[in-house]
Amino acid sequence: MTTQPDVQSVASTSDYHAVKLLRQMLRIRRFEEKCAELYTAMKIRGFLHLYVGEEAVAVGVLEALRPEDAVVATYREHGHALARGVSARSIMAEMYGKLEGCSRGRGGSMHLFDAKTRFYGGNAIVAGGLPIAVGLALADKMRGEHRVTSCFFGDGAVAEGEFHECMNLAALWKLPVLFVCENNLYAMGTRIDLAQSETDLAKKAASYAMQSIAVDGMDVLAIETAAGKAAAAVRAGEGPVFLECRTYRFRAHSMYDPELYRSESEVAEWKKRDPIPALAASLKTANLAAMEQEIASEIQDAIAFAESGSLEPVEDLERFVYSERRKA
Amino acid sequence: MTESAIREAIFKGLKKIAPEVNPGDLAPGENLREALDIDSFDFLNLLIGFHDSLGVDIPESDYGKLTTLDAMVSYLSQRVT
Amino acid sequence: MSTITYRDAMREAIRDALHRDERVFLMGEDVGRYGGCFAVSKGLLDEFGPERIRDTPMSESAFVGAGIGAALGGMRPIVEIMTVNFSLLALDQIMNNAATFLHMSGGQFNVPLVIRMATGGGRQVAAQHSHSLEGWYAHIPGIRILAPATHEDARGMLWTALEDPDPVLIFEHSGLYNKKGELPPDAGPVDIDRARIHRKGRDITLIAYGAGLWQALDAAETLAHNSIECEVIDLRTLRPLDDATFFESIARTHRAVVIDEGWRSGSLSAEICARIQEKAFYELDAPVQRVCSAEAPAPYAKHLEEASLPSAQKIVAAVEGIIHPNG
Amino acid sequence: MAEYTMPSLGADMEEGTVIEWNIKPGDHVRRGDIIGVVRTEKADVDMEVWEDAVVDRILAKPGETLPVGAVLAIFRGETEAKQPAPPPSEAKPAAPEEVEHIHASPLAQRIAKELGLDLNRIHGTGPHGAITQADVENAAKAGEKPAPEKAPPTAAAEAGLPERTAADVQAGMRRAIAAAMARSNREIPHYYLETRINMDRALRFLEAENQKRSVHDRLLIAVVLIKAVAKALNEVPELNGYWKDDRLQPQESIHIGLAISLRQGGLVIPAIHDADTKSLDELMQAMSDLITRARTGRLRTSELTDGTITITHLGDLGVETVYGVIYPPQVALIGFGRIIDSPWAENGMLGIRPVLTATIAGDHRATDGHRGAQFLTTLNRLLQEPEKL
Repeated sequence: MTTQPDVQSVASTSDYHAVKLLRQMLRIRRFEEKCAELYTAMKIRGFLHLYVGEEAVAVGVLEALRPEDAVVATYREHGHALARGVSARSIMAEMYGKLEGCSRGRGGSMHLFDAKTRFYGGNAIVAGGLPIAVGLALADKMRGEHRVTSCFFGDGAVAEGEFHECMNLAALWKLPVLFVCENNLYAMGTRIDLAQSETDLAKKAASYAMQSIAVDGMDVLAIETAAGKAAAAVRAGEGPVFLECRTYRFRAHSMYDPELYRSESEVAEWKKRDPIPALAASLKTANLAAMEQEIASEIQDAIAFAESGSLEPVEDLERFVYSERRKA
Repeated sequence: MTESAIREAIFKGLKKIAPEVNPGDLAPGENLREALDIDSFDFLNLLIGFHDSLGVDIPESDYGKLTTLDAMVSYLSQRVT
Repeated sequence: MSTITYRDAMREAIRDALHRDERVFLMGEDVGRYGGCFAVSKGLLDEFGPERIRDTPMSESAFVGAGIGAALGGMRPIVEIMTVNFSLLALDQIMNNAATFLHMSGGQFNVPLVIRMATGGGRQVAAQHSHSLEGWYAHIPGIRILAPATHEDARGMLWTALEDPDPVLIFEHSGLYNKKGELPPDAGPVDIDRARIHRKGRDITLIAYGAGLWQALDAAETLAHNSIECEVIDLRTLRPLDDATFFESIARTHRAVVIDEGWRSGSLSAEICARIQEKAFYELDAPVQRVCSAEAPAPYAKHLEEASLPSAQKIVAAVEGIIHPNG
Repeated sequence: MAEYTMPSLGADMEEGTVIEWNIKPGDHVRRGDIIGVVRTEKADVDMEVWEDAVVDRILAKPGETLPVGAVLAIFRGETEAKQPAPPPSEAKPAAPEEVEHIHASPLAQRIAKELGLDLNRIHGTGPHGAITQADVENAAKAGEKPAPEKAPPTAAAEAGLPERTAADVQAGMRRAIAAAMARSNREIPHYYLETRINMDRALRFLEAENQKRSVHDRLLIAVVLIKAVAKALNEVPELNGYWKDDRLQPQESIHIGLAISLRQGGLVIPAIHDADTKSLDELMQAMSDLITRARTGRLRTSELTDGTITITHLGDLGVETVYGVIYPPQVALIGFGRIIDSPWAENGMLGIRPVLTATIAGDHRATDGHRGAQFLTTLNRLLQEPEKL
């Protein structure tokens, strides 16, 4: 078991692949920025938690997973959904509360669901998703499926009882779960050293007799490599793996957050390690302008799709409270 | 007092105790009490009516002579002054 | 007919389900080696092995959530929470995940999960172990709540619940496990949508569930001696409530008493009374009365506990109060 | 007190001139009545009243021109006029504004509405005097007729439901009687006894008495029978009372219910109060008053629900023997058939006598046949000495 980031980024990744990662991160970044704008224009309402700054984690980890794998995320989930393959259209329509949204407009930003990509939603209860992921992995194990259930959560979840219960149960039953902790140093407004006795989360997770790795959450290539190894171990039945991604969010916790709990300089310091320009710099061949154009038009299309979307008929309010056919 | 006036007085009395009945359709020989579903209290009121309108006083012993419309007409016409 | 205990009937239901469908498995604290806190799952570990009879750590939120996840993953788990008292630790998973997934996902994800738990007091185990909270759970749209009172239901409800694509919570009153009853050898799955009229009567309707059913039947027996005929209804399902059955009954009897071991305020009986006055108001010749638990934490001392719980005597008194209001 | 003001009868109308009133103080007006005429620029327009009320005072005199909203007359609430006992005196204190809430079970309210019965006139036996189903059924059975025309509109009218037709009243009454009879049969174990009474002396006594009276005061045989029953009950008090809470509750006062059939069908059983203390003339007066008011629907509730025993005198309509069904909670019912000239043996001689068949239906929980027989023999004895009644 180790304590510092020891996984070097693999220099020889082909530029083509790196461009793909870059494009995915940039796509998420622009999407999130547009969401902030739309929120101020009151097109998106309710709670909105943006992923700006942490894109490398979702892109790196999800790149390492396979279509048959499962994803359980949190309310800061736009990046994960986009990286997993949920369409920008259906996500935007969902935030517009439209029927064409990936949850029929019922979930909103915090509860995106997509059966095709086994995206088991955002969960707005901190650590609420961990037991679900454990269960999905339990089912895979009992059915002999060689699939990985990835479970994303923040450093805040580490303080929840469910974290400890799930880590123990997953390790005890050697369940195929990839626990991905996006440690962005803040549980909403509480810095990690004000919440955790042991702030080295990888070390903490190791105490559950589980493989535990920490990686630079701002290095998409490093994350992809680490996640790849971890997923392979999980898929091979070696039991759960804990992957701590040390990252940072450049924007507020949510739209209401005055960010009194951290200094401008700290934010500025972390921005220097922004994963997107870092990767772009190493890719001379990337045509950033064209990439930006494509992304902008995808986002514009998503907005048009959302704007023209329909509202779910009020008569359907109680549909799906219970199933419509009685036999499972 | 003419017979038709007496008949008129009888009809008026019958109408008072059996409003929903049309005395006109009564067969002359029909038993009034059965036809009109009249009990002794109604019958007494009928006699009180004749006493007030025709000035005729009918003792109980004569009740038997007043069973049908014709009998009533002839009985009253003999006694009306 | 064979005479068996309520516990045996429930064990038989679990065994039958495990045999019928390999997706079915039982998970909970001490359900395996210990044989179940109430010995419901005794012998199942030897018969089906540790993969399908899974003892869990004391992590209610984790293993109930895992049950939800496994159901999402294609299994048909039976999660046993030892008693409703410990279910409070898993209430977030039940309410915010199990009950909500299908609706919030716009109909994409079903949670075909069954959670069983013991409920109710009456065994002097004091405040933290004597709760009767099925009324709370019956408040949550998205899950079904069952209360098997009879051996037939203890034997028959589980399979129907497992076949249901939505989460089903089964509340077994702890006082019933030792109760003996008759069960035909071929007893099998039963309906879980309808209430059942256990005893016909013309003067007053007694609406009960779980252990309350047997108290209502005792009360009806006593009242019959002074020519008061009670109609006794076993709700069987607490959500959705089969209110048509008790509306129809009240249309005949024009009086009702609701028996509910929950605390009176905001209880299931309060919901039943509200529906009666909404839908059967002009059938009522007297206000609906309720026999509930006293609104206090369950006391240890026997005489206090008896004073706080519903009973046949209290039901008789309530009925007398309605039939002969002026004494 | 409600003020009737100059109505605004057009968007542009500012004032109007009272042309005429067709009401005067003390009049009862019903919603929708036209109470006068007012002249506006455009036309003479009727003044309509919007709720039932009683005219208290008229302020505006015909010919006066007043602005819209000016007070023209004062009305007082309808409820005031409803007080049964106190005669409506002119110097009335202000009528209580809203009708006091009647405590009646929803079921009772429903049945009362169906039968067109006025809850104000029904005596409640439920908790805190609330009116229950049984109270309404008894009232219906006892013939509480639908509130007569002048009375405040029934709840149905107020609720905008279609006015109740005679058929509705009939059906409602039929239902109420059926319910009471069914309950009676179900709950009361009846025993029946019968005896034949020589009415010769009673009839001759009646004829002698009637010769002393004008036809207006003429007595019917029924009152002789009522008096005899009342006197007989003094000797057999167990038959005069109620079966309640599983025990016989004999009553001191003897209120004899008379089963009076109504022309359009249905039955009412008003009671003659304290029949044992009334003279034959008082009984005749009471009976004819009850029958008259029964047939015009103006019986008071109290008269309909406190009979302690009931007499049914269907013999009057040609039936020889009458077996009745007891009206709960009473414990006995006396039936009188028609008086028929029949063969009668007396000290060895056979003759023709006017014979009446009297029956008694008794509640076996309250009394046994022995009491019933004792009553009939006493009745027979009393009718042989009519002058002593």
